[in-house]
Amino acid sequence: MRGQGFTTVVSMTGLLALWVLASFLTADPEILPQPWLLLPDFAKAIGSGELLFHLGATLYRVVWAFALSMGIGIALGLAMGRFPAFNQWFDPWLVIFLNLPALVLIVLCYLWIGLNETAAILAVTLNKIPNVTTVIREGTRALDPQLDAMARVYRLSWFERMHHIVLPQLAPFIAASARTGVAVIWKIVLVVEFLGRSSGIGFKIHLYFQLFNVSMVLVYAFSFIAIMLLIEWAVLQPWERRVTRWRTA
Amino acid sequence: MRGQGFTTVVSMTGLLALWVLASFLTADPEILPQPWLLLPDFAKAIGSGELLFHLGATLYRVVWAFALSMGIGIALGLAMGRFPAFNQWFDPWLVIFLNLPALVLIVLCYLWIGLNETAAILAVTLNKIPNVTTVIREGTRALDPQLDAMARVYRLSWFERMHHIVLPQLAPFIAASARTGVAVIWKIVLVVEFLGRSSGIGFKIHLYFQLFNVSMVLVYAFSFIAIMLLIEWAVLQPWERRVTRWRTA
Amino acid sequence: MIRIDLNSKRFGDTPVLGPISFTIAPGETVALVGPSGIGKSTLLRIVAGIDRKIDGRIVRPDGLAMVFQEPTLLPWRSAIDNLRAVHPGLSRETASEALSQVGLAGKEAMFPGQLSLGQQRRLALARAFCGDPELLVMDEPFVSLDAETAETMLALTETLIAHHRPSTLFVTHSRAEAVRLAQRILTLEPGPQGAVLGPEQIRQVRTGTSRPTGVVTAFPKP
Amino acid sequence: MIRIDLNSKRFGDTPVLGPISFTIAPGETVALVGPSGIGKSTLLRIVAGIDRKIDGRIVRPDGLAMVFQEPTLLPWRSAIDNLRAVHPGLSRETASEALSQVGLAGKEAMFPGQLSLGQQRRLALARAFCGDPELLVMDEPFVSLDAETAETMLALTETLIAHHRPSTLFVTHSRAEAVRLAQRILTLEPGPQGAVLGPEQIRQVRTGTSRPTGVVTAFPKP
Amino acid sequence: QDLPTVRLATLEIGTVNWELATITENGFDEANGFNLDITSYADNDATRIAVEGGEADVAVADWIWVARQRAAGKDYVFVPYSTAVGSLLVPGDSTAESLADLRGGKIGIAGGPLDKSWLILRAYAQKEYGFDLAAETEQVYGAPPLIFKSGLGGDYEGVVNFWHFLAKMKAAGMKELVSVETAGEALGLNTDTPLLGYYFKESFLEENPGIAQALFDASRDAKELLASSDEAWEAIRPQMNANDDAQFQQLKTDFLSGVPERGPVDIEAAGKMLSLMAELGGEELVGEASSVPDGLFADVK
Ligand SMILES: Nc1ncnc2c1ncn2[C@@H]1O[C@H](COP(=O)(O)OP(=O)(O)OP(=O)(O)O)[C@@H](O)[C@H]1O
Ligand SMILES: Nc1ncnc2c1ncn2[C@@H]1O[C@H](COP(=O)(O)OP(=O)(O)OP(=O)(O)O)[C@@H](O)[C@H]1O
Ligand SMILES: [Mg+2]
Ligand SMILES: [Mg+2]
Repeated sequence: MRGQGFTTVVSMTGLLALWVLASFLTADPEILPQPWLLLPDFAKAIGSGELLFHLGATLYRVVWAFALSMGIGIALGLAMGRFPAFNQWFDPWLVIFLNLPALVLIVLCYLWIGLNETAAILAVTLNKIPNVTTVIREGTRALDPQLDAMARVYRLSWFERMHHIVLPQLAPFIAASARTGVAVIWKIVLVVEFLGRSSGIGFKIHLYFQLFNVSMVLVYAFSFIAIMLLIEWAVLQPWERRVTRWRTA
Repeated sequence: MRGQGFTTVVSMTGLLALWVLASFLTADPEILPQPWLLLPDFAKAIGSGELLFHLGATLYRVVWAFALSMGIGIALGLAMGRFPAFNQWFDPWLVIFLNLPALVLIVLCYLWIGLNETAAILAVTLNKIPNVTTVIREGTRALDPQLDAMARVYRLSWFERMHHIVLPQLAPFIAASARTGVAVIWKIVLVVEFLGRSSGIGFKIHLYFQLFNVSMVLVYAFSFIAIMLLIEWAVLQPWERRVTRWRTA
Repeated sequence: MIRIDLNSKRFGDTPVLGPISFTIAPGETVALVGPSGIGKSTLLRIVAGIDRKIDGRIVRPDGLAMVFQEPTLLPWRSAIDNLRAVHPGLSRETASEALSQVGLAGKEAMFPGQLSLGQQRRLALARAFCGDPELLVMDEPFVSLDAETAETMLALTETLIAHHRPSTLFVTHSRAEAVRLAQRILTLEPGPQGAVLGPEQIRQVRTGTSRPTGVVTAFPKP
Repeated sequence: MIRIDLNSKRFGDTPVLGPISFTIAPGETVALVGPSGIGKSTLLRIVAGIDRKIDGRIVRPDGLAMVFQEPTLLPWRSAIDNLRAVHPGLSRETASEALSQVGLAGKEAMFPGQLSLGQQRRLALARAFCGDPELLVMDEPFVSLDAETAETMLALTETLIAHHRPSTLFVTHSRAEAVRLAQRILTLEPGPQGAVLGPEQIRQVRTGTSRPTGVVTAFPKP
Repeated sequence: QDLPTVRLATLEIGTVNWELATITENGFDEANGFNLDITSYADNDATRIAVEGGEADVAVADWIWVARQRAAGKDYVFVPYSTAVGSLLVPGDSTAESLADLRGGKIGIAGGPLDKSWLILRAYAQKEYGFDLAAETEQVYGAPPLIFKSGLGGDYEGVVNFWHFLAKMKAAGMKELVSVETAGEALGLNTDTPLLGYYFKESFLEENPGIAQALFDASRDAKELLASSDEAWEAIRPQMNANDDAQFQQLKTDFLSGVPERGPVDIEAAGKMLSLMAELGGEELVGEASSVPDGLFADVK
């Protein structure tokens, strides 16, 4: 644990050094400012309370969209992986929704529901569900039939089967789709926010991009990334360590 | 096989019916036109050769970005899943790049390399690699140590180990990241194209979107989706059937 | 009463089992023997209701316990949780007690991957014995065990059967085991349309209550 | 010459094997016996170089073949491909021949999941026998087989050993097997710091060339 | 005290905000009998979705786009706001003296092939020098900030961008080769025809009679104040994103020169403009608006 903390610090420092180098080579603070040049902007954004406000707005959307799309996506993925008939029916839908441009779904949601929080969250959720479904479906297809037979013989309830047999086997797939999930959600939230919200990191990033204020773009981007690193270390990795303990024991 | 074809046709018809219904309820062809209203626009876009030209441009980028990001992503994912030390070093980088807004990477690529094809493809690839890496890393961690022991005892070469032991186990993860991969790539290509390319589906969709020409937006979106459905049926599903034959035999 | 009335079982075009009919009375123990690959496990899976793609009819009670040919444990659950996941009513103490009966005392917290194969098999036995099954199905339950451990397990099985009197069907390659536990021995042998039953062997009726002596007492119940 | 010089092997804080030293001469066959869970498989994995987290020194040749306690096949490769994946030089014909030697003729195209457990174990045996190992390590190679099949496999093993004269170390719970195949029998028994070797049993030197009779001939080579 | 509320969706960084801020700060909205309620978005498209989705009553667009929408059946009505148009800039050290000198060069264009300034410049090149600008140069389309930045880096022989970026580029030493205004005049267009304006839904105007005139009056009040008062400029300077005085002055000058004459839109001139656009941009650009749709321009004086 100690060693790991140290590695992480060194590794992050390395990344920072890379940034400094790239920035030095670019030699144009308008394109890629040195990291320390962000500090005043960061202080300003924090000081004015803007950063926290927009971060809050974005996180609110991300959390909702994440919970909804993971929940629905896992359920659909399980169903499609388990029941080939169901899969045959909805497989084309999945491909279509998977490849429907985010823009189209977002605009339709806004126009149907209005430019409000519900539409924004729904748009992100709809964009993300097919991704989760696809990943979980693969995982479900790889479930061990022997353990299913065991569960059947001992007549485990649906809940027990999920808890003891299905979810542990899906853990790597769930972890993968949770990690990439947040990333995809976040990419879509940015579009959702610049297309129809007046708050959120995406809104600010787009604004500052249009002003070509790269430094502020980076300040906002890194605030979100910092939160994600925190979640990774405080939630995801401990969870993963716990559920994969049996592999390394 | 026959039954499946039938199901697919009925299922797609169902989706079409849903569209007709939604469009009927929306009652505004500017927001969601009836499917048949797209036909003249489609004919026009095909007739002028524009559709094929832009589809070609986008596919070119998607194929390149896909091949590059899958190749590099799988290699990185394997390395990070296999070697905990390597993982400890680069895990924070992964989280950061995973959550770096597409916009930031795209703009940096364009500004560094110029508004050209290389920059566009690189931007998409960089955006996608972390996703693939994350998924494959989970898969690699779930590899069966018993089979590794077997490979070691019988001194299989690196290539044989990959071919017979590692890749078959990673197949569900590769399938998942290929499917969601194209979807993510495509979402990013759209942004890349509207930010700095003069061709491609994303360029056109954005153009028509600015003109509020939903019908043309849909024509272009569905052309790409049609290609994806084709790839799904002609490439991905047969491949998947072949590599998972052992599960159902 | 358990009744098997199988016309045939085929995998794709290959017939594996031909016409097979037999019954098992409540409390009766039946051994199934036959060469490797003849179809014993297939028949057991049919009897247990795991494989339903058959041409035939099976009558069987609901309360079932099965020892698979491979341990089939949950690798992500500790030894004790492997019992408790399958028998939700089981208390920690009873589960611990069950583990020590199969010689796994002190290994409660170990994951199956940390156990030797013999230990895993005993864990699977404990799992089957923890319920109160009306039908007990076992596929080579005592292999991979040294003679002494096998003897303990056999004795334990005898006690369980004597106490709860489930109908029992088990596969073995060991004549000694078959003769010791079973009242009847069924043999699978090749037939023209897949394996069929050969002549049945009936063991002498048990002499009195030949309860096993010594360490093993009744298996703990939830 | 194979030389094992183990001081100790522990999993975390638990010592499993204590100080253990022995050698196996070229062409010599050694059986390893001991109760379930004592550490036989652990020792075998150490000898085979799979487990290197040990305090001790192992000298062993490179050319190794191993039969694991569980079949450890590639579920996604057909029976014949399971042989050819591991032995890239093996021709289709030789591989087929090897399959029929272990009684799997005609099952070339089947996936391991379509084979019975006994068939899978025989496939694993064929896989080990296909190479030309200097050291052959086997963990309970003949369980889950009926008497007749087991006899065929034993005879096959004898032939292989007689022909290629690998050093052989194998685990068994069956005295008969141990006595039949091995020149020396090592016993693992509990010690204060993990299992240690008990008194060694040396079998009478083989009488002449007691080559097995009948069906089994030399195992095909690539 | 029950003034009607006008909900206006605006691009937060749009120059229209300078006028809007002046309106609200000086109470020109209430003085003209309405309450202005401004919602900012990060993208132009967002403001249009807001109007279409009923979240706002007014947004800003060019009238050709509004005409296209109106011809397609939307009840949009246009109130003029600015004549500001772009120009084509060349690097400070460029030797080009006319569009003809750009032959074989690269031109960076913000927006896309249907950008109005670009279309007018193409027509101008055709008329004046007899060559197809699009065919004989290479165009690089990109997002305005990217064109701005790479243009400053000297990637292009010529740059067409939105006017506030142009102002900054001029402040950074690039020079104007030809303005769209000049080009328009040469093509016989009335350059007083305001290109940009507010657009309402007609239904909203019917519910609130006189509201178009009221907004127009407030807009004029703000423009007059800005034309005469430096303080008014200082008040909005924080939101102008000017990095230095040069940029600030350039932005101010360009903004003021884009203030149109007060009065109704000259329909005939507009018709001429539209037919030119239809010719150059084709149906892609103007849709079914082959002529100025009736009732497109609000009747404001
Ligand atoms: N990863 C591990 N962590 C902790 N203990 C372990 C681990 N692997 C094995 N053990 C312990 O080591 C001991 C020896 O295991 P091993 O598999 O070598 O036994 P064995 O002699 O082969 O038994 P069997 O005849 O049942 O196969 C067992 O008690 C087991 O619990
Ligand atoms: N899915 C399948 N597809 C085709 N054949 C199969 C399938 N499953 C089993 N078989 C065949 O059915 C036969 C019987 O298998 P089964 O596992 O019942 O044998 P068994 O009598 O239990 O053998 P063992 O003693 O080796 O465990 C085998 O020959 C096997 O190849
Ligand atoms: Mg079997
Ligand atoms: Mg063992």
